[in-house]
Parts: sequence; structure tokens; C-alpha cells
Amino acid sequence: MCPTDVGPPDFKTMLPDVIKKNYGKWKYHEILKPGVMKHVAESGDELYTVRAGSPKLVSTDFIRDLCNVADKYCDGHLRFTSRYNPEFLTPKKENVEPIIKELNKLGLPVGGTGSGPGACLSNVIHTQGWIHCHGAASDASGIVKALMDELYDYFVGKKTLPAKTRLSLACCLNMCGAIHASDVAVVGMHTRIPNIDHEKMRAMCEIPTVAASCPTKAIRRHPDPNIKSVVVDETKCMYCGNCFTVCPAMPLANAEGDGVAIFVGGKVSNARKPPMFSRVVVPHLPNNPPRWPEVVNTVKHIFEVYADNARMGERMGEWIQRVGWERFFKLTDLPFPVQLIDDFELARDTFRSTTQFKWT
Amino acid sequence: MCPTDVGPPDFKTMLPDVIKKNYGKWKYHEILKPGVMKHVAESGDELYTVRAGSPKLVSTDFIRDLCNVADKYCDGHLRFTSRYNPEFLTPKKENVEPIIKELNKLGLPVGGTGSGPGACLSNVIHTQGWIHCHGAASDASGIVKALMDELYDYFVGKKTLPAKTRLSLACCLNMCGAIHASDVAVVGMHTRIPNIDHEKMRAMCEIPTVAASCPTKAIRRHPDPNIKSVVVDETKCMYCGNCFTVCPAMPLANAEGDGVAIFVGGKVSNARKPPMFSRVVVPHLPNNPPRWPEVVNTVKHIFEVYADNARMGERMGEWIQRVGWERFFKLTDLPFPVQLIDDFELARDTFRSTTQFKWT
Amino acid sequence: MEDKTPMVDELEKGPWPSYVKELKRAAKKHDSVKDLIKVQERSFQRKMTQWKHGGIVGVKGYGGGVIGRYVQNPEEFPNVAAFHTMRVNHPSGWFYDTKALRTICDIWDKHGSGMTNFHGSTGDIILLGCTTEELQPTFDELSEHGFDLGGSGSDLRSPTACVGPGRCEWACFDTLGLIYDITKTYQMELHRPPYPYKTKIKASGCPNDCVAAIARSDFSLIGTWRDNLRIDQNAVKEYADKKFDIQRLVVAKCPTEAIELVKGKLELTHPEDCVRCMHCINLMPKAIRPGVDTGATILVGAKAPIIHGAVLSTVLIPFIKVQPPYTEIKQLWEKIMEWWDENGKTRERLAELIDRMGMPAFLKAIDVEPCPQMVNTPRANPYFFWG
Amino acid sequence: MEDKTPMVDELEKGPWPSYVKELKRAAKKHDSVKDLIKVQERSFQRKMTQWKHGGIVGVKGYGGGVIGRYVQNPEEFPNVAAFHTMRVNHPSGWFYDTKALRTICDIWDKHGSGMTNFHGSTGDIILLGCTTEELQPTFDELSEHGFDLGGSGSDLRSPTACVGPGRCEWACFDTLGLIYDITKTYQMELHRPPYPYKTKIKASGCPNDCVAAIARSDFSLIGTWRDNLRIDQNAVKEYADKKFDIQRLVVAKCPTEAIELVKGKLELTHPEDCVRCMHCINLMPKAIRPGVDTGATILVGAKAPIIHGAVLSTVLIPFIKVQPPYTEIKQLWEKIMEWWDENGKTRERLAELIDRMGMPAFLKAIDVEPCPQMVNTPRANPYFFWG
Amino acid sequence: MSNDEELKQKVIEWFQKHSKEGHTKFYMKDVVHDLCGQYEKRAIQKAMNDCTVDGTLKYWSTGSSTMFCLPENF
Ligand code: SRM
Ligand code: SRM
Ligand code: SRM
Ligand code: SRM
Ligand code: SF4
Ligand code: SF4
Ligand code: SF4
Ligand code: SF4
Ligand code: SF4
Ligand code: SF4
Ligand code: SF4
Ligand code: SF4
Repeated sequence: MCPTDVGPPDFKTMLPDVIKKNYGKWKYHEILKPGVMKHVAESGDELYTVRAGSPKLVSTDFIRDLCNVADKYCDGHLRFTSRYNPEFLTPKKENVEPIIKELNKLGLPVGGTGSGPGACLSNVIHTQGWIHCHGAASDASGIVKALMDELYDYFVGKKTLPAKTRLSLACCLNMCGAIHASDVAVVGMHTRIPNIDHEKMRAMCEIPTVAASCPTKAIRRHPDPNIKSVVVDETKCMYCGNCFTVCPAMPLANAEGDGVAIFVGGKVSNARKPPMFSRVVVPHLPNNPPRWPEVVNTVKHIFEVYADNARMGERMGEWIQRVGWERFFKLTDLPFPVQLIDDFELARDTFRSTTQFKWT
Repeated sequence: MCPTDVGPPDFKTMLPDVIKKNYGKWKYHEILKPGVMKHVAESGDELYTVRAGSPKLVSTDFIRDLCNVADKYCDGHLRFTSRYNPEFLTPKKENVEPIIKELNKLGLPVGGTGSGPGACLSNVIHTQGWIHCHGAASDASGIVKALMDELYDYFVGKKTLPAKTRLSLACCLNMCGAIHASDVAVVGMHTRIPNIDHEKMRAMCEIPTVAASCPTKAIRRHPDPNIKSVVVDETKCMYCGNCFTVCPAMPLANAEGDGVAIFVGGKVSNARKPPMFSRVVVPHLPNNPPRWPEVVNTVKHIFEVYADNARMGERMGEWIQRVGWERFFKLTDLPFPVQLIDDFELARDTFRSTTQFKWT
Repeated sequence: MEDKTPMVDELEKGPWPSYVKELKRAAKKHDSVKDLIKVQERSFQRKMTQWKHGGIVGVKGYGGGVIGRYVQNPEEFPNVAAFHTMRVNHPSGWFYDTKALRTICDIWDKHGSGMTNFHGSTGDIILLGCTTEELQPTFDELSEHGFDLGGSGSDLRSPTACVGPGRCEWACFDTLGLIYDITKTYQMELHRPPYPYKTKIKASGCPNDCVAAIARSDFSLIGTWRDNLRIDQNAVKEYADKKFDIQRLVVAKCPTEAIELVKGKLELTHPEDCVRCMHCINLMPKAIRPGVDTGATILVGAKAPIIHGAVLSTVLIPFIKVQPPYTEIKQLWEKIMEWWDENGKTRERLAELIDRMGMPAFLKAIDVEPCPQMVNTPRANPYFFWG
Repeated sequence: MEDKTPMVDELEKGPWPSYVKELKRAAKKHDSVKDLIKVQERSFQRKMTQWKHGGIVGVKGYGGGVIGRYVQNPEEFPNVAAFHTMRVNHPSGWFYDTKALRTICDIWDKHGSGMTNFHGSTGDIILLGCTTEELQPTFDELSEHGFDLGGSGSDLRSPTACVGPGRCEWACFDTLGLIYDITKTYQMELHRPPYPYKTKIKASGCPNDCVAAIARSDFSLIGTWRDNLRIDQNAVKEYADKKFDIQRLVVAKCPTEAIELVKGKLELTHPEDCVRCMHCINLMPKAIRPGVDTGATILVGAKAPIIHGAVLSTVLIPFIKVQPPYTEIKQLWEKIMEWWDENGKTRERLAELIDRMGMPAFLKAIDVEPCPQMVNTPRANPYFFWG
Repeated sequence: MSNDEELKQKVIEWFQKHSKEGHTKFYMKDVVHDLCGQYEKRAIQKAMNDCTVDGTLKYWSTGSSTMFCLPENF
């Protein structure tokens, strides 16, 4: 009989010696170059970190590759960041360049650090997409690869950004990854009502539960009492997928209608301005695999406009807050369709109750 | 048969000559001293204005008194401001002092002007109170008199304020006068559920209408079907008076429970910061006629703390926005009861979603 | 019944002009006000209103303009048994000649209590305290002399304007002219309640908003300009010479860093960033003025808290020229009223209807194009419609 | 069935490391991944997911940790007919030794697809693609080697922490220690879904919030300090000497004007105004450090948009000391869970319950005193209860 | 009967039909809504107002909202 509830391994057993020794006694750090940091402890000990980009969706061999590097240069230790990036930690300065070389040999870019002026782009937080999720309105790994190929220079620091920029992607509005507070978020969105499978409905779902799941009350019993199923009111459906979550007979996937929306201007840290939500700036772009050119171009364009216009050290949302959304739309030349105006529960607080605005 | 729908007199027939001549062609103005302004037209013409305080609730003889002054010095013209203050307009500088003298003789203070540093307090916008309204949870004219007796020096400019300060009062939460965006607002508040008169209910009210009027669904039919009336759920009633508005059998007045709440920090103008709502800082003070000492002292205290702490030109709400509400409560030494935390419809947006706050 | 009113009398004292003194002046001529004083004393004693709810009265053919009021104990206070108020519409900007004022006073002393609110908080002349019988005669005499009732009930309430071009150098349009025109055009809507609830219109000549339009009118017009504000450098110099701290008091407080001191000159270095907040103009009226391509921003929806909490008006039309006969503005207002009338529940103000149906639906119904100026931020939630 | 996958192949190109390359590496050993590549190609062609909804699977005695997944056309893609994921809980801070990692890799190559998410966005190791039969053996072997499942379904999800004291000089408490302790203490809640819905705990060592706790955990702990930040003037001088523009980049961006340059020295002139935003510290890590009286702010309620829109956590406890055995923190969390469990509807997260019942009711239930730090502003509406 | 008179008659009939114990006061909207298939909105509004001048209908107001009723239900 196998043990249960053992929990994860104790992290203390996983720490390299230099960290064990200086745990909680770090003094300061420096970013030596993109992807390379030096942390100095009160004791004077130094810790060098090399950060690499990862596709997140990786094979066991990929992990073994990383282990080889760690065995060679880091006494068999490594870690991953809260954005999936593997980090190689060593007290030895002389190991830094060899680590970088090995990583590059494996095809892994080094970079993604920095928050202030001259920051790199970090890796994209993303979700499952068509690789695994039943609800995905867009892919995840594919579109992220297409994006990062174009934004590569921002990760490795060949191009820099005015401040930390978090790009995130979720394949449906459940927003796994909690990407709702990202500088730029790409979100898979359905735009058609559920395509009801009446057969399946009878077999698999409880109609009252299905009806109750809909936040807009768009779901009613089928008018024909012989059909034990439901119908959806097209004018009320906001394609949220709540019904699908509780009932497999109501998929929203639709080759024509599905695509992504772009959200912009969120942040999480409490530095300078409090955390902010990202806001919808493009309500719909089509799914065009494998390279999603409309999405990639739009995101790249937003990056460029931001880099050209924001002040040093200004996060995307801080910049927009300073210049105003009307200026953002002017500078990016993005249209302002009515879908951008909130009509959900807290909509009132997004309306402009002042004559203070810009003409542009 | 008398004419109907004649509408109000054409304002053009009411304008003094100097205004007719320079209508829409003013160039600049100066505030010469509290209550006295000079406007200069493109033509070079000058217009002097003397502003007096009024109790708003006045007799015809009061108006005739004003007319006498206007006849004597202003060619028979005068106006009232959007906050009830009578204004005497004359192109003749030499008339200013005599007008002031006459007004003072009538017992009327001259003042109430200015917005920037060194501003006067204007007159209190207020409502009917126990003089006329059936819904009043507090008085209006009485409490305003008590307040202005204490704040008199601020009106006439013996004491000044960092910026424009609008004090307003409404005798119930209907907030006639739209005082919800005032620097300081005093609002009559019930704190007990309606005292239902079952007899009257039968005679005067329609039960479905009454039940429907309650925003919190606190009203149900009386459990005894013989009693054609309703009951109120104490835990759900927020004393809003909606039921009383549609049904006279549900008065909320209660000698013990009625009183006022103090709201602070609103503004209307778009200058510097956009308009803001006033916020509840004291949820309940008792009705203690005729001088409402608790209310008068609290309001005066808030004025003093504001005057001592805000920067020049900073409205009450702007000051609080800068220093934070936690500092406001510290400086004023007011308690922070749970009633101040929003639990109404847009409450979510008032919560603090950041670690940025002050300890004090 | 005790005739002494010690608590009320207390309020004759003190430096601020006393309404009690006013009551006593009127009481000399009007028995009703004698009773009113006693009613006030009673309220002070009992800490409660002494008035009954509603009770409905009006003048012939009008559905608004009168607030019915009856005292709770008519046997004790017979002279205020019925004590209604009449709302009399004011000339735009509250300008009067003394002849008109005296006429009103005389009529009111003849028919009513001689007590007034000058003015009520919507802006009407409130004639406070009239018996049911005297309502019609009062009205008749008023209307003969060119005065008419204001609004009450489910109608358009008396529109108001700031003094604007009458005296203020900042008026970006003719607030008085517009409001007078609107008042005259919509007499029907003012006097014969056709709507689900009350509705209000107010106009301020510039963003200082001296009638608080943004806080208390369903349809708010606020003056603004499309070109750049004007700066007179000579006058700037005068301010500087007088040791007025332009940097600290003006430049540092510009919300958008649009204006700067450049070598002693005050310059609108970023004209496209100016949000026309008026601050710099307010502080330096001799040196800075609004632009010349003036008009108004139209905002909608302000109201007091009942039922969903107070609302400030929000931008609907960033800029509109305001010129007689104001056709475009009136057509817009009529379209809005039609949508509201059609869809509004009783006692539902415009803002509440917009919240219930959604701003996008509102814009579509009244055929106004969305623009970023309407919002502080686009939506954060992903719940939008394509249907 | 066409074996060519041109669209997927396209994504082998380009500078960013390719997941397709990874798929192809795994496909060499695992037929399931061969099919997975074809499924991905099919999705690209049809612009739709090829996976069926849900299906309930798990390991013995556990209610969470496995996401069941079946392909839509098993006849075409038999090797991914059932293709479940296992969520394996990570060591706090995502620290590993290579031995542990290789062990996982070996187990997964033996029982599963050899594909993983390293890591999933909650923080688990996602073992991506397992048949139903192999779930239990995989788990058994993992747990023998000291690994256990993470959360899924209506349970406590795998708690996460920023690297904190492991490497970061700003950690105001032991994020890793706390999160490991919590994870171990609440194994029951992690594995046996007892709640109305999922719930999450995350801990960041300072207000930079590197695990985004404020955005994605129902119970968020964020490090802070009660005394003053510490400034080393010698280090300040070094920055200045290197032409680092302290005034423009640091002082001017302090949100509260708490810090100033005074004659070349950087001084916290208004310590009581510092809101510990970290900005000055972030920009001058050698010169400025947090204070020494450190602890955490506890905030509650963050979540993604389903159903009422996304929510950020809001302040509940402005300051708490964070020291083993963390009793006070755990008791608080338990109280909150109890209230949520008692009152929450199914699929209602904590924030939504707070919104429905009201923050005052929540505070009362968990016996926490209200304080101004909890809100940005007091309420504007007059609708409060005394009952 | 003129068109105007006919419409006024319809309005009164509407009130007689809909007034019952506990429900006697109606908003202008209620009436307009019911009759607007047959008549123009403005005409109905005018007819209702004319009825109040005749005294066949009465305004009833709380001060904040306005309704109509038959004189006997006032
Ligand atoms: C490694 C990691 C923590 C972990 O436990 O894994 C981490 C590590 C550090 N963070 Fe972070 N942050 C990490 C995720 C985050 C996140 C979360 C996220 O990105 O999803 C945030 C919130 C982002 C946001 O606001 O939207 C975050 C906001 C910050 C900030 C505030 C930046 C700002 O100005 O808003 C700093 C301060 C700075 O860098 O100036 C910071 C600073 C740092 C420092 C300098 C702290 C230190 O002294 O070690 C570390 C190196 C930063 C760097 O990359 O330049 N870290 N940091 C995470 C790396 C993720 C990655 O691979 O990119
Ligand atoms: C007479 C009046 C308009 C009217 O049509 O009756 C008026 C007249 C002027 N206002 Fe006003 N305001 C008048 C009510 C208001 C209101 C509404 C209110 O108080 O209820 C506001 C909005 C208040 C708010 O924001 O809460 C208002 C906000 C301003 C401001 C912006 C102040 C600010 O910094 O926020 C200015 C600019 C200034 O004075 O610097 C201004 C400026 C002015 C000027 C200087 C305009 C001018 O050039 O003539 C006028 C003399 C002001 C003075 O008293 O010092 N007026 N002004 C109103 C006098 C009311 C009274 O008796 O006190
Ligand atoms: C007389 C006056 C107060 C005063 O002393 O100045 C007044 C008095 C009443 N108001 Fe008002 N309102 C008065 C201006 C206002 C204003 C200010 C304005 O118009 O600029 C407001 C806020 C703006 C707004 O409309 O939102 C206002 C918002 C209310 C409300 C809440 C409306 C809302 O949508 O939130 C009610 C309640 C209701 O309608 O049921 C109300 C209801 C009432 C009633 C009719 C009481 C009732 O529930 O039936 C009061 C009659 C009192 C009496 O016995 O005479 N009154 N009321 C003001 C009208 C005088 C005038 O015509 O000049
Ligand atoms: C695997 C993962 C995405 C990824 O690729 O990284 C994921 C995958 C799913 N999430 Fe998630 N969520 C994942 C992290 C998150 C996060 C991020 C976090 O935990 O920090 C969030 C936002 C934070 C939050 O909880 O609010 C998140 C918010 C959701 C939601 C919306 C919850 C809400 O209250 O708004 C749903 C929908 C639901 O629960 O019905 C959801 C539901 C799902 C389901 C179970 C689909 C469903 O409706 O049943 C997905 C299964 C996909 C699959 O086929 O494997 N997932 N999900 C992440 C878990 C990996 C791990 O354990 O490490
Ligand atoms: S974001 Fe949506 S589609 Fe993507 S993994 Fe999460 S639940 Fe599935
Ligand atoms: S997708 Fe959402 S809105 Fe549409 S029917 Fe389903 S639950 Fe309702
Ligand atoms: S505020 Fe309330 S009590 Fe006072 S007059 Fe208005 S409705 Fe009456
Ligand atoms: S006072 Fe308001 S909340 Fe209370 S019963 Fe009446 S309508 Fe309902
Ligand atoms: S709103 Fe503007 S234009 Fe009107 S009076 Fe006030 S300052 Fe002058
Ligand atoms: S009007 Fe306001 S925004 Fe424009 S320059 Fe002056 S202060 Fe700045
Ligand atoms: S949250 Fe603070 S303590 Fe934790 S890693 Fe980030 S900067 Fe360091
Ligand atoms: S931590 Fe933030 S608030 Fe405190 S002094 Fe530094 S920049 Fe200012």
C-alpha cells in the first residue's frame, strides 16, 4: 500500500548550499546583463542566477537537459520561476558564461529579467489551449510560440522596454493563469452561442442546473415539451461558457466565431501605482493558425507604440493612465468599437464623469 | 380664463443695462474682498457684485428689503446665485460700500466668495426639514442656522479655508439639493424600520406596489391573511424610505433613531481633479434641537482639521485623496465603525486592492 | 396648546441671519405662520416631522408644480391644516427686477403664507404654505403677471443655468439663452408629467460647473472649447511681479502637465494634453482664458441616491456647438426621452435605465457613435455581446 | 488519416524554443504524443478544440489532482483516447535537485506520455497525458518517491510562494516556510474537495508580489514592514556618482512624496506617508532596504472572471507577524473557510460571497475589526444597516 | 363625437376597466402603452391632460411621481 497525503518534498532539501547558508540573509542584488543576476548576502557570499526561456510545454528529455546543465555547473540544483522560467543558481561567477553557452546550445534564450528602464520581456504565462482543454476558444502553445518568435528580441534584451511588461495568454475567459492583471493579455473568446446537442443533453445534463448556470438567464427550457432540452436567447448570451462547464452538451466552439481579444494595461505589483486590471482594447481577432498573424502584429504594434511613447520606468498601464485611453487609441490607431464600453455589473464605475478628456 | 404654459419671464427683460450691453463679452474678474467682485468687460465697462448670505427660508418682507437696496443702488436689479445668495450688481464702484452697509444693517453678512487659497465658505445648500417635508429625518433650517452661527467667520472671511468648501444639508437620504458631491454634507438618516400603520395601509396603499418598492425585498405580506398589510424584515431594512414614498402608512420617523450622518470629500467642479462623491465619515449623530451640538461640533472640527492640514488650494476631497482616508480618520480622531464600509451595489470598487496604505 | 416656543426662539440668536426672525415677520400678517412656528417647536420637542405624507393637489390642467402637504394634527394647528407649496419657475440665471419681485411678494401675501424659499434647490421660487382653495387663484394671478409653475412629479423639472454670459468671462456658450429656450419649448413636458419619473436639465458655461449640472441633472451641458486656451504673457508677468507663485500654485497642479513655465513665460507646451480643467484659468483670470472655438460637452444621468446610489453624469457627446435654435441638442434630448419613456420603469431615472439596459444599448438606441471619451477605461471583464 | 502535420511543423521554426520540437522528442518514445501532434494539427485545420468535456477520474481516496480528458474522435486518435493530466505538487519556491527531477521524468516516461507543463499556472508540475489505467500506478510510484498530487476541483489548490528568503533580499517573512507548512497542514483540504468551489493561497515576500498573490489567490499574504525603510547614504552617493538620476527616477515617482533629496542625501522625510510601495527600493537596491519590523498584510478574494468579473484581493489584516507555527494565520484562514463553506453557493468564490453578503457581515462573522486600511474610500451611498 | 372626444372617452373607459380595489392610480405610461396601438402617443397624452381639465380624471402625485385616477378614487 502506497502512502497518501505525503505532500510535496520539503523545499529545504532542495536548496543549494549557498542558499541554505544565507537563507533570509540577502543584502542586495544586481542585474549583470539580460538574464543574469547577482545576489549578495550579508555574509558576503555571492549567488549568480542565469534565467532561460522555456516553452513550458516540454518533454522529459528537456528536463533532463536542464538537469545536465545543473549537474555540471550548479551542484545539481535548479529552480523555476513563477513564470515557468528555469533558473540556474551558482555561487561561482566563472560558471555564468559556460551555463549561458550550454543553454544557448540547447536552443534556450537567456534573458527575461529587469523591471525598471531597459527591462526585458519575461516569458508568456499561458494555458492549455487545443493541446488539452475542452473549452479552449483559441490555442495556447501555438499562438505563444508565434508571439515569442516575433518578440524574441525583447526577451534577450536586444530590444528593451520602458518597464516590466508581462504578456499573458489564456485560451478562454476562465483566464487560467489569472492573466486579468497583465500588461498585455491575449484571451481566447467565443462569439457564438452554444451549439446545443439535444441528444447529449438528455443523457448527460440536468436541465435546472444548466438553466441556473447561466448568469444572464439566457437559457430556457425548450419550447417543445417533447424535446427535453434547452434553448439559448441569442441577444442575452455573452458566450461565457458557464453552461458548458456544467453540461457537455453545450459547446461554444465555432470555427468562424472563435478567436481572441486583446487586453492591455494591467499590473500586479504595488510599486508606484496600485495593481490594475487589464482592459479590452481589441474585442476580436480571428484564429489563424499556425502563426496568428493578426494577433502577433497587433501585440507587436502595441509593444512598439508603448516603447516609443512611455516614459522610462512607466508600466503600460501607468503610461495609459497618465496619457488617457483616448490617447492610447489615437497612438495605436486602434478602433473603438462599442464592445469596449462596459455593460457588466460594475460598468457604472468605468464611465467618464468629468469633462476632463483629450480631443485626440 | 387665465393663460397657462406661459413659462417664466424672459431673463433678458431682467438684466441690468450694463449686463445687456456686455452680455457674453466679459474679460476678467477680481475678488476685491470677501463677498465683493469686480468683473471687467471687453468694452472696459466694470460690474461690481456684492454677495450676501441669506437664510433661504424668508418672508416676503425680506425680499422687499432686498428690493429696497437694489432700487437704491442697482437700478432696480438683483439676482440670486445657484446657492441662494442674493447678489447686488452695479457698474458703480462707489455704490459698493453703501450696499454693504445697508445689507449689514439688515443683518445680512457679506461674503461667501473665492475658491482658491483663502476662500470663504459659501452658504449651505439645504432642504425643507421639519418645516415642510413629511419624510425628514432631521430638520433643515434649524440645524443650518446652528451650523452657520458657528461657521459665520468662514463666510465673512475672518477665517479662511484652503480652498472652496461647499457645505450642504439634506433632511433625508433622498438628498434633495444633490448634496452627494459636497465637501461636507449633513444628511438626515433614519435608523429604525418603518412603523407600519395597518389601518392606514388598508385605506391608502396598494400592497403589491409597496412590496415592489423595497429595493432589498425586506417587505412581505403580513403572515396573518386577515390583516391586509405587510411586515418588514429588520435585518434587511436599510431605512431608505422608498416604501414610505409610495405608501403613507409606513413612516420611518422615530425620535430616538433619527439623526444625521456626515459625508465628506465630494466636489463638483472639474478643476484639477474630476468630480467626486462625498463619503460617509460619521454614520450617526443624534437630533438635538435647537442647536444640534454634536453635529455642529463635528462639522466645525472637520473644518478646522482641514484648514490646519490641507495645502493651499486643495479641496477637502483632494486633500483626503492625497493623504489617504486612514490619515483623515487619524487626524480627525473620528472612529471607523463598520457602517462606513460599503456593502451596496458597487461596494467592490471601494475596497483596497493594494498593500499601499498608511499605518496611521 | 402651549404658545411658548423657546427652542425655536433660541434660533433667533446668533450672527447668521435667522429664518426664525423671518417666520416671525410673516407671522405678523399670517396666522398660518403663527401655527407653523408652533409646528416647528413641536418637531423640536418630539424630534420628528409633524407633516403628513402627500395628499394631492394641483392647479387646473397641470400635473406638477404643487407639493401637497397636510399637518398631522390639524385640530391643534388649524391654520396649517393644508399647507401646500407652489414651485414657481425662475427667470434663467435668477435675474430679477424689483418690480417682478414685489409683484410676487404681493400676490403671495394676498393668497398664501408670505413665506418662501428663495430659492428651492432645483431653482424654483418656493411659495411655502398655501391652502387648497388658494392654489388656483394664486396660480391665476401669477400667470397673469407672467410667472408660471415649475416642475414636480414625473415631469421635466425647471431647467437651470449658471450666470454664464450674464457676468462670467468663461462662459463657453449662452447658458441663459439655451435654458430659457428649452424651458419655453418644453412647457408641455414641464407641466404635464408624461414620464416614468422626474428628469432634469442643467447648463453650466464652463467646466467649473457652477450649477452642479454634473451632479444633479439627467441631461447636463457643460461648456468647453476645442482649440487652445489663450495666454496673455504681459498679464502673466504682472502675476509674477506680484510674487504670485505660478510654478507651485498653477503649473504643479495642472492635472496633465500641459502647461509650463518656460523662461518666465507661461506656455501651453502640450496643448493636446490640456483637459480643459480650468484650474490655471481660475487662478490667473487676467492672464489665461478659454479658447475661442467654444461649445459644450453633453453628459447624462446625474441623480441623487434613490434607489441605486447617487450618480454623476457621464460623457455622451464630447463636443457640440451650442447655437440657436439649438435644434441638434433638442433632438438629442427628445430621442433620449423617448428611449427612457419607452423602456423606463416607474421611478427609474435615466442613469438607472442605462445601467439596467447597458450603455451600448443606449448608444445604439439614440444613434450615437461610441468613443473613448465616454469612458475612463474600457471594460475589464470579458463579457461582451455580438448579437 | 493524413499523417502530415504541416501547420504544426511550421512552429518548429523561429528563434523561440519550440514546443513542437518537444512534442516530437516525446513522440519518439510515446505513441500517444504521435497522436497528440495529429490532434494539434486537426485543431489548427478546424480551428477548434478536439477534446471532449470532462469525464471524472482520479486516484484512490483523492478527490482532486487529476483532470480527465478524452479525445473527440478516439477511432482516429486511439492513443489519446484517454489523455488525462496529473497535477503534482511542487516544492515551495520551485526548487529542485536534479535527482528529484530525473525521478519524475523516469516515472512519467514509464507510465505516461513524457510530456509535461513545467509548470502549470497554479504552480503544479503538470504531467500531461495519461491513460485511465496508468493513473494509479503513476501516483503510487510518485508518492513512494516523495511526491504527491496538487489540487483540482472544489478543494484548496496547491499554495505557492515567491522565492523570498531563498534568494531575495526583500523577503519580509519566510514565504517558503509558511507555504510549505500550510501545504502540509492542509493535505486533507488539498486532496478531498470539501468546499463550494476551488480556493487558493499564495504568499509573496514583499509588495512587488512576484507570485501575483493579489491577483489570483483567495487568501493572499504579502510581506510588508511597520517601521521605516532603511537608507544607506554611502550607497546613495555611489548611485549619484554614477549619474543615476535619483530625483527624476526615484523621488518624483514616490506615490506619496515621502522620500526626498535633501542636500544630496536621500531622506525619508515623511516616514508616516510611505506606503511601502517598494519603488525606491526596487530602483536602488544597494541603498534602500525594507525596515526590520517585518510581517505581512493579508488580503482576500482574488480570482479570475468567472462569474462576476475578475477580482483583486483586498486588505483584511493590515499587519500580522508571520512566525512558525503560524497559528494565528491558520486560525484566521480556517475561520474564513468555515464561513465560506457555510454560506457559499456552489461555484461561488470567497470574493463573490463577500460581495453577496457584504463586507461588514464577513468581518463580523470572522471577528475582525473594521479599519480604514481596508478601503480606498468609505461608502458614498447612505444605505447602511444598524440591525 | 370628435376624434378628441372619442379618445378621451376611451381613456375614461380604460380607467373604469382597470380601477379595482387596491389599484386605482395609474401612470400615464400604463395607459399610453395599452392604447398606443390604436392612437398616437402624443394624442393619448393630450387626451389624458384634457380629462384633468374637464375633471373627468385627476392627477395624483406623491410630489415625486405623478399618477392619474378617476375623481371618485382620489
Ligand atoms: C524569480 C521571480 C520570483 C519567483 O519566485 O519565481 C522574481 C524575482 C525577482 N523579482 Fe519579481 N519575480 C518574479 C515574478 C514577478 C511578478 C509576477 C509575474 O511576472 O507574473 C511580478 C508582478 C508583475 C506585475 O506587476 O505585473 C513581479 C514584480 C517585481 C517587481 C515590480 C515591478 C514593477 O515595477 O512593477 C520588482 C522590482 C523590480 O524589478 O524593480 C521585482 C523584483 C524582483 C527581483 C529583483 C527581486 C530580487 O531581489 O531577487 C527578482 C529578480 C527580478 C528580475 O527578473 O529582474 N519583481 N515579479 C519571478 C520571475 C518570473 C519570471 O520568470 O519572469
Ligand atoms: C454665482 C455663481 C454662479 C451662479 O450662476 O449663481 C458662481 C460664480 C462664480 N464662480 Fe462658481 N459660482 C457659483 C457656484 C459654484 C458651484 C456650485 C455650488 O457651489 O453649489 C461650483 C461647484 C463647486 C464644487 O466643485 O463642488 C462652483 C465652482 C467654481 C470654481 C471651481 C472651484 C474649484 O477649484 O473646485 C470656480 C473657479 C474659482 O473660483 O477659482 C468658480 C468661479 C466662479 C466665478 C469666479 C466665475 C466668474 O468669473 O464670475 C464666479 C465668482 C465666484 C466666487 O463666488 O468667488 N466656481 N461655483 C455661484 C455662486 C454660488 C454661491 O452663492 O456660493
Ligand atoms: C423643495 C425641494 C427641497 C428644497 O427645500 O429645496 C425638494 C423637496 C422634495 N423632494 Fe427633492 N426637492 C428639491 C430638489 C431636489 C434636488 C436638487 C435639484 O433638483 O437640483 C434633488 C437631487 C437631484 C435629483 O433629482 O436627483 C432632489 C431629489 C429628490 C429625490 C431623489 C431622486 C432620485 O432620483 O434619487 C426625491 C425622492 C423621490 O423622488 O421620490 C425627492 C423628493 C422630494 C419631495 C417631493 C418629497 C417626496 O418624497 O415626495 C420633497 C417635498 C418637500 C416638501 O414638503 O416641500 N427629491 N430634490 C427642492 C425643490 C425645490 C425647487 O423646485 O426648486
Ligand atoms: C492547467 C491549468 C492551465 C495551465 O495550463 O497552466 C488550468 C486548467 C484548467 N482550469 Fe484553471 N488552470 C490552471 C490555473 C488557473 C489559475 C491560475 C492560478 O491558480 O494561479 C486560475 C486563476 C486564478 C483563480 O483561481 O481565480 C484559473 C482559473 C480557472 C477558472 C476560473 C475560476 C474563477 O473563479 O474565475 C476555471 C473555471 C472553473 O473553475 O469552472 C478554471 C478551470 C480549468 C479547467 C479545469 C477547465 C474546466 O473548466 O474544467 C482546465 C483544465 C485544462 C486541462 O484540460 O488540463 N480555471 N486556473 C492551470 C493549473 C495548473 C496547475 O495546477 O498548476
Ligand atoms: S483558460 Fe479556459 S480553455 Fe484555457 S485551460 Fe483554462 S479553462 Fe481551459
Ligand atoms: S455561454 Fe454563458 S451566457 Fe451563453 S447561454 Fe451559456 S451560460 Fe448563458
Ligand atoms: S431631503 Fe428628504 S426630507 Fe428633505 S425635503 Fe427632500 S425628500 Fe423631504
Ligand atoms: S425603508 Fe427601504 S429597505 Fe426598509 S422596508 Fe422600506 S423600502 Fe424596504
Ligand atoms: S460655470 Fe463657468 S461660465 Fe458658468 S458661472 Fe461658473 S465659471 Fe462662469
Ligand atoms: S486648463 Fe487645466 S489641464 Fe489645461 S493647462 Fe490649465 S491646468 Fe492644465
Ligand atoms: S515578492 Fe518581494 S520578496 Fe518575493 S521575490 Fe519578489 S521582490 Fe523578492
Ligand atoms: S517605498 Fe514607495 S512610498 Fe515608500 S518612500 Fe519608497 S517610493 Fe515612496
